[in-house]
Amino acid sequence: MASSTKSSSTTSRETAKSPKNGKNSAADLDKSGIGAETDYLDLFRQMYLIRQFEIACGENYSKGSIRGFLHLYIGQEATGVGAISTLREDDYIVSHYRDHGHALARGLDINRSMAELFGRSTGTSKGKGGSMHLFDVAKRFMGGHAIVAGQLPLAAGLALAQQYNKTDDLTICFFGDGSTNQGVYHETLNLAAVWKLPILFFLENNMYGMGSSIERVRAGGIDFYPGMATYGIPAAEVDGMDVLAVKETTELAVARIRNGEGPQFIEAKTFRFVGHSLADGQKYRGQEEVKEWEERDPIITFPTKLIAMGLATSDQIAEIKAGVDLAVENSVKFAEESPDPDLSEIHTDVLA
Amino acid sequence: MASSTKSSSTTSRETAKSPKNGKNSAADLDKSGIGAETDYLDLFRQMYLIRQFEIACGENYSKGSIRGFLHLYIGQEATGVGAISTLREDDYIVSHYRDHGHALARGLDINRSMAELFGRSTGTSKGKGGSMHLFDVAKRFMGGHAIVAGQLPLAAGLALAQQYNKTDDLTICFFGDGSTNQGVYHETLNLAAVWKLPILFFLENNMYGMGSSIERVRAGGIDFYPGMATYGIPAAEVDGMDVLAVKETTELAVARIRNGEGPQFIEAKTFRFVGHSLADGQKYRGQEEVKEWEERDPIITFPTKLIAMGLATSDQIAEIKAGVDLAVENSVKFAEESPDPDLSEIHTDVLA
Amino acid sequence: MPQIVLREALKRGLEEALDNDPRVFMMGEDIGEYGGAYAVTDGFLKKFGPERIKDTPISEQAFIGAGIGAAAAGLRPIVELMSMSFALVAFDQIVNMAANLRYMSGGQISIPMVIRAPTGAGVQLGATHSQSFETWLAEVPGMKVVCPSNPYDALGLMRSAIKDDNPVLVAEPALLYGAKGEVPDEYYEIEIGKADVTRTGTDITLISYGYGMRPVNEAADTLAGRGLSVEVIDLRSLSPIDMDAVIASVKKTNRVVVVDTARRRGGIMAEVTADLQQRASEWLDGPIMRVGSVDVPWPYNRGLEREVLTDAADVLAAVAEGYGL
Amino acid sequence: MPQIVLREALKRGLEEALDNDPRVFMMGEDIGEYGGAYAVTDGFLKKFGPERIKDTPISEQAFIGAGIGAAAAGLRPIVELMSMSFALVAFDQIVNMAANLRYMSGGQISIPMVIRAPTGAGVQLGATHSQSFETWLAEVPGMKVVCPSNPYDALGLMRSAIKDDNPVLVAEPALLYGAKGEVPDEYYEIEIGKADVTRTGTDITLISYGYGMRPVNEAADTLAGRGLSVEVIDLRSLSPIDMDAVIASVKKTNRVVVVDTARRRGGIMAEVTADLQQRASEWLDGPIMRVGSVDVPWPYNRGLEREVLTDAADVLAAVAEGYGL
Ligand SMILES: Cc1ncc(C[n+]2csc(CCOP(=O)(O)OP(=O)(O)O)c2C)c(N)n1
Ligand SMILES: Cc1ncc(C[n+]2csc(CCOP(=O)(O)OP(=O)(O)O)c2C)c(N)n1
Ligand SMILES: [Mg+2]
Ligand SMILES: [Mg+2]
Repeated sequence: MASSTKSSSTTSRETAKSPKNGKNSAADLDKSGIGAETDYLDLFRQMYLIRQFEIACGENYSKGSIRGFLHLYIGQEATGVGAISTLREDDYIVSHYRDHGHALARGLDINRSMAELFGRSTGTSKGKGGSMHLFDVAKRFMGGHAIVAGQLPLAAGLALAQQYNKTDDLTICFFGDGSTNQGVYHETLNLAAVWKLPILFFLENNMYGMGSSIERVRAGGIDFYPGMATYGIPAAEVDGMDVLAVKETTELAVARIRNGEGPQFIEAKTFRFVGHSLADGQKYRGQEEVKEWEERDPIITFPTKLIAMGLATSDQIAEIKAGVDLAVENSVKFAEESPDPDLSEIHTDVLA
Repeated sequence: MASSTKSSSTTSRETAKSPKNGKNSAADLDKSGIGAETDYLDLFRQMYLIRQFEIACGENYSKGSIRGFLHLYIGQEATGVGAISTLREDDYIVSHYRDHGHALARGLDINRSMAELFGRSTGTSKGKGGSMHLFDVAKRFMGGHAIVAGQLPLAAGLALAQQYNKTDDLTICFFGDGSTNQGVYHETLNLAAVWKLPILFFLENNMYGMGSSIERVRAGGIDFYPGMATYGIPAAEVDGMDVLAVKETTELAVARIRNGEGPQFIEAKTFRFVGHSLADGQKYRGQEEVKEWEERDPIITFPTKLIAMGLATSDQIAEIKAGVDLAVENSVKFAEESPDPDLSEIHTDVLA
Repeated sequence: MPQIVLREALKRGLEEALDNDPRVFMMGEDIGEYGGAYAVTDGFLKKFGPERIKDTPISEQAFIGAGIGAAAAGLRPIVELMSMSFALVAFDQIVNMAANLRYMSGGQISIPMVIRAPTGAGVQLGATHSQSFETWLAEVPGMKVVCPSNPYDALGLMRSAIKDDNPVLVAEPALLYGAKGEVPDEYYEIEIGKADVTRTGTDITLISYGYGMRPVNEAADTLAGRGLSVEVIDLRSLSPIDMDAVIASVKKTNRVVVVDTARRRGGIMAEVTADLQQRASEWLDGPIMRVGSVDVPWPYNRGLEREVLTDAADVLAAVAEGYGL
Repeated sequence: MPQIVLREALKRGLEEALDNDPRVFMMGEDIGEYGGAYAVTDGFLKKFGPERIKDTPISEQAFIGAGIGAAAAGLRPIVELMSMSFALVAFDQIVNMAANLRYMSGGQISIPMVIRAPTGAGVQLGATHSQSFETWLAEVPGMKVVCPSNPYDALGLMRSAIKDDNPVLVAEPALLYGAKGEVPDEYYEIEIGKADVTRTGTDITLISYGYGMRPVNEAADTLAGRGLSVEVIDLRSLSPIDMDAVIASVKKTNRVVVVDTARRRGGIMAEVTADLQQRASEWLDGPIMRVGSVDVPWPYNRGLEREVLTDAADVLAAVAEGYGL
């Protein structure tokens, strides 16, 4: 199967084993070994679920039912869904404050996720964490972290435990372009490389860190993957709007890690269609740029492609949508109807 | 004039404008424009001064006259002397805890420097700073900093002020190979590059950070300068045992900075002949390695070369040595005879 | 007098300094094109240009440290931290460089820098984003810390902070950016280290600062309604602390409750309490009652957060428990 | 009982854990090939191999954070900081990850990790290297902090710290690594959160911990020589603090001096004082006297440093000033 993965100057040529034409050609979807096992409809379902969930979140933030900071994943669905679809049960996932998409892609209960955003006792963190701090340890979803780049060492430590225990499990760690300007990012890359940890560093480069475009805050241009040569970490770039490309590129990196080859790095070029958080007026960028990216919206392009390819019917798509719409509606209902945590909960969970 | 500067894959080919044969050929010392202005004997005098000063420090540490942590610069003299010889009065110098060499090369008073190590009121910091915290703001020597890599942002800020004031002054910041594993190092490189600050990042790569050889704590090998491409910072490597090579490479970088070309990076390969500090038993490395480097000891090789070249006589060298020996002896006497600070000094210098 | 909100007061102080002193410039994340996370610097980039309003990468260590360096070189940087919670990643620069440099250099270096940051809990940002590290930094010798509770003080303290030759941390209570208050057009400053007795009385002294003045003032009203004569002190400055004002008040009232909306344990009110009982024990009619938020990480849920956060009821309960009033 | 030095006691506790629990491993700068900056881990690399004795790069944020991650995954890491002063560069990881994670996740995560670090002034390392940040970290909910003053406690506390399912900071007074004391061969533990009444008396209570026990014991001897009956309490644990033991003592003696060799301002003794006077004011015959090192950055010069550092004379002066004894 072809992928839209571009090659990094260092190693991605090896990572992306069969680059054909730089575009995900629909024609060979069904011919590829990996593609053949892919549950295309489920990938769509997940992306659509995230989109609808996020839209519902936005609405309920406006209503005041969700509070604090709310960072939506709208536009980036293909990235998280493609990447997480390659993982096994025992792999760890670590995310940042823009975490709903990763959580849902990992299969966190939609009701309990929504309830967490509402701060309910039925929430994944019993209402103590909120939007930026989703956790589900049973699913090995290790947060939701709100200090930029602060989650990277945690991920390295989880991977260290996997290595120490001599498993072939791995940890995937998501972070944004802006996080690369935190020193701890560099410390962690080096540590992981020195110790050959089974970790996949997954950069979601959405071109902005809050109101700052990459060009304004980074000296090295908008590509991050070439710099991984400094750490000896194999790195690849991928089109983050193309769920199948993301999936394939991630599969290759994951295989290398399980094979004991140490940390890998993937940079997905993606875009958030909305503001950094719900408080963002987006004065710092023009709507043309947003429009351009919206034309590649995976929620629209992917089902269109599937239908064109004969891999799905519009009825199937409509059915999925209806199911998801209902689930999201129900999750809001569930959250609304769930009780707030008892005040005694203030004192629990401080110490083990 | 030829230099032993190797080229970095990225930009040092431009930085080192006339690489000839990779060895500093004595034959053309006198023909080069820069070389012609060089006060060779003074370079030797400075290196020898540092060496003798450091030996005296070690002795007085054993005696208990100097306390705390003492990090000697023995072996690295050519680096600091060569680099600092290129600077102007208004340029800032920022060092780390291995700072005596940089301080003396900058012309700090030897008596007051020794007195600081003795903790005397006549010391450069009135005895409050000690070995790791030498300062002489009149000489624009801005410390002496004991938290690994903590001094880099300070240097960037000094350079920022120079830029803000529209001068063509610059700041040179020294640091060790181990410091590159602190996140703040990367943050500062990027900040300096984004803002095109007039700063020279000067890495003294002595192959070890305390007891850790580079190979054990860094993924990317023993060369750091190639990684500067990530930040778009021109970088060069130089033989840190060769004072003239260091001088020339630094001159070129300094010229670029004054020309408004933004930050530059130099990596000098050097070696400390002694332990990390006076508490170090050096169990982590073999004496053969030390011996090998000692054969390139600039205190021995440089005067030999000068004499062979006819640029100095052995009488001149002997005279310099005698003068320095006396000065160092006197500095110890000065320190010994200086009073301790008055106890009331405890409360001064806390706030402005 | 004209009424403005605290955000505007801060803005006026900053703008004035930028207008009048070419050595003053600002740095911070998204203070320029974005206009500031809390809009304090909105419009500054346009007015003062990118050389003086510097958007930074998300590199708190580097840009706070760069502020220190620029200050050491004679400029007067004002650095914005997007949240006091993010001070943690730059603690080494603040403590070991900003605060220690002068002493270590035997007085050769001054760091005339302002670090400003929104602080405090109360808007459901959860454990990582609601912390009040000004209480730690107020313990560090070599720097000053102020925290205004109203627009008048915000402007007066900001002016003094910018003029000060030391590093000054200005902790801006995030919940108060929209709080209104009178601010005269005439120039004034507020001396750092001077508390404000905002209400005089003889029965009991309530002491707080910053957002804590809200529950304190509310409690004072209630107590006054019960016929008590309440004295209220706004510390305004956490380092140095105006213990003279505190002691003078206690000599009058003999009863005191100290109130913090940061966590109760440790912090600046433990210091005030410990110092006060040592220096004025003979003037005290009972224990100094210390009120603060519950000693747990900040929860997200609104009800839990409100319960954790100090409120007027907590102050009144302490008054009752300590003095039976 | 056999006498060993504190360094050996710590070493025994660590070695034992490495011997008995395969989930235990160590990380830190130069703990392996170099043998540890203070030689606590000397010989470990050879015995346990590089998978369990991990030399790290100079990346405190990354390796403390990695310890947190490994602990979250069920291992029991022991992480060495070469100096408590370097904790500053990793404060965000310690506070926001180690301490906050459990709460934010609604109790899903445990972090059974030990962070150990030499702490304190007294060997002329100057302002950057002599600080005692355990006093700040002892204020953070979600973690524990202990600080031994002798080999017996060092071993007993280390055992408990390693067995604890929470992040525990072990502050090791650098000046005491060579201090001797009796340590039995039989296994024992010391419960975290229990103070030790090391000397019983009825006239006055002296309270300290860690290196502070030196001046306290010296002062107690002097006072006893004057015929006073002195009670001495070693807190041993800074979080939680055993206030019950403190209050019980004060009920007997009615006089108390709290002593810290860290700086006086703020810190853990301000907390003890504030809490104690509130909970036991009726038992106190005078103010709680608080002794601590002078509130300035640590100077290098030996005489200055000694003058800044709390000593027995300071304790005696406080006893005299507060109680005329
Ligand atoms: C240490 C720290 N500094 C600043 C912030 C405030 N902040 C939150 S998100 C963000 C932008 C991060 O951008 P990026 O990493 O690109 O992620 P994205 O939001 O684009 O997904 C900033 C500055 C923070 N949370 N932590
Ligand atoms: C943040 C921090 N971590 C650890 C230390 C302890 N330490 C002091 S020097 C040093 C080694 C630094 O090596 P390098 O940067 O290569 O400089 P060199 O000593 O070789 O000149 C270490 C680990 C410190 N001072 N600061
Ligand atoms: Mg981004
Ligand atoms: Mg080195």
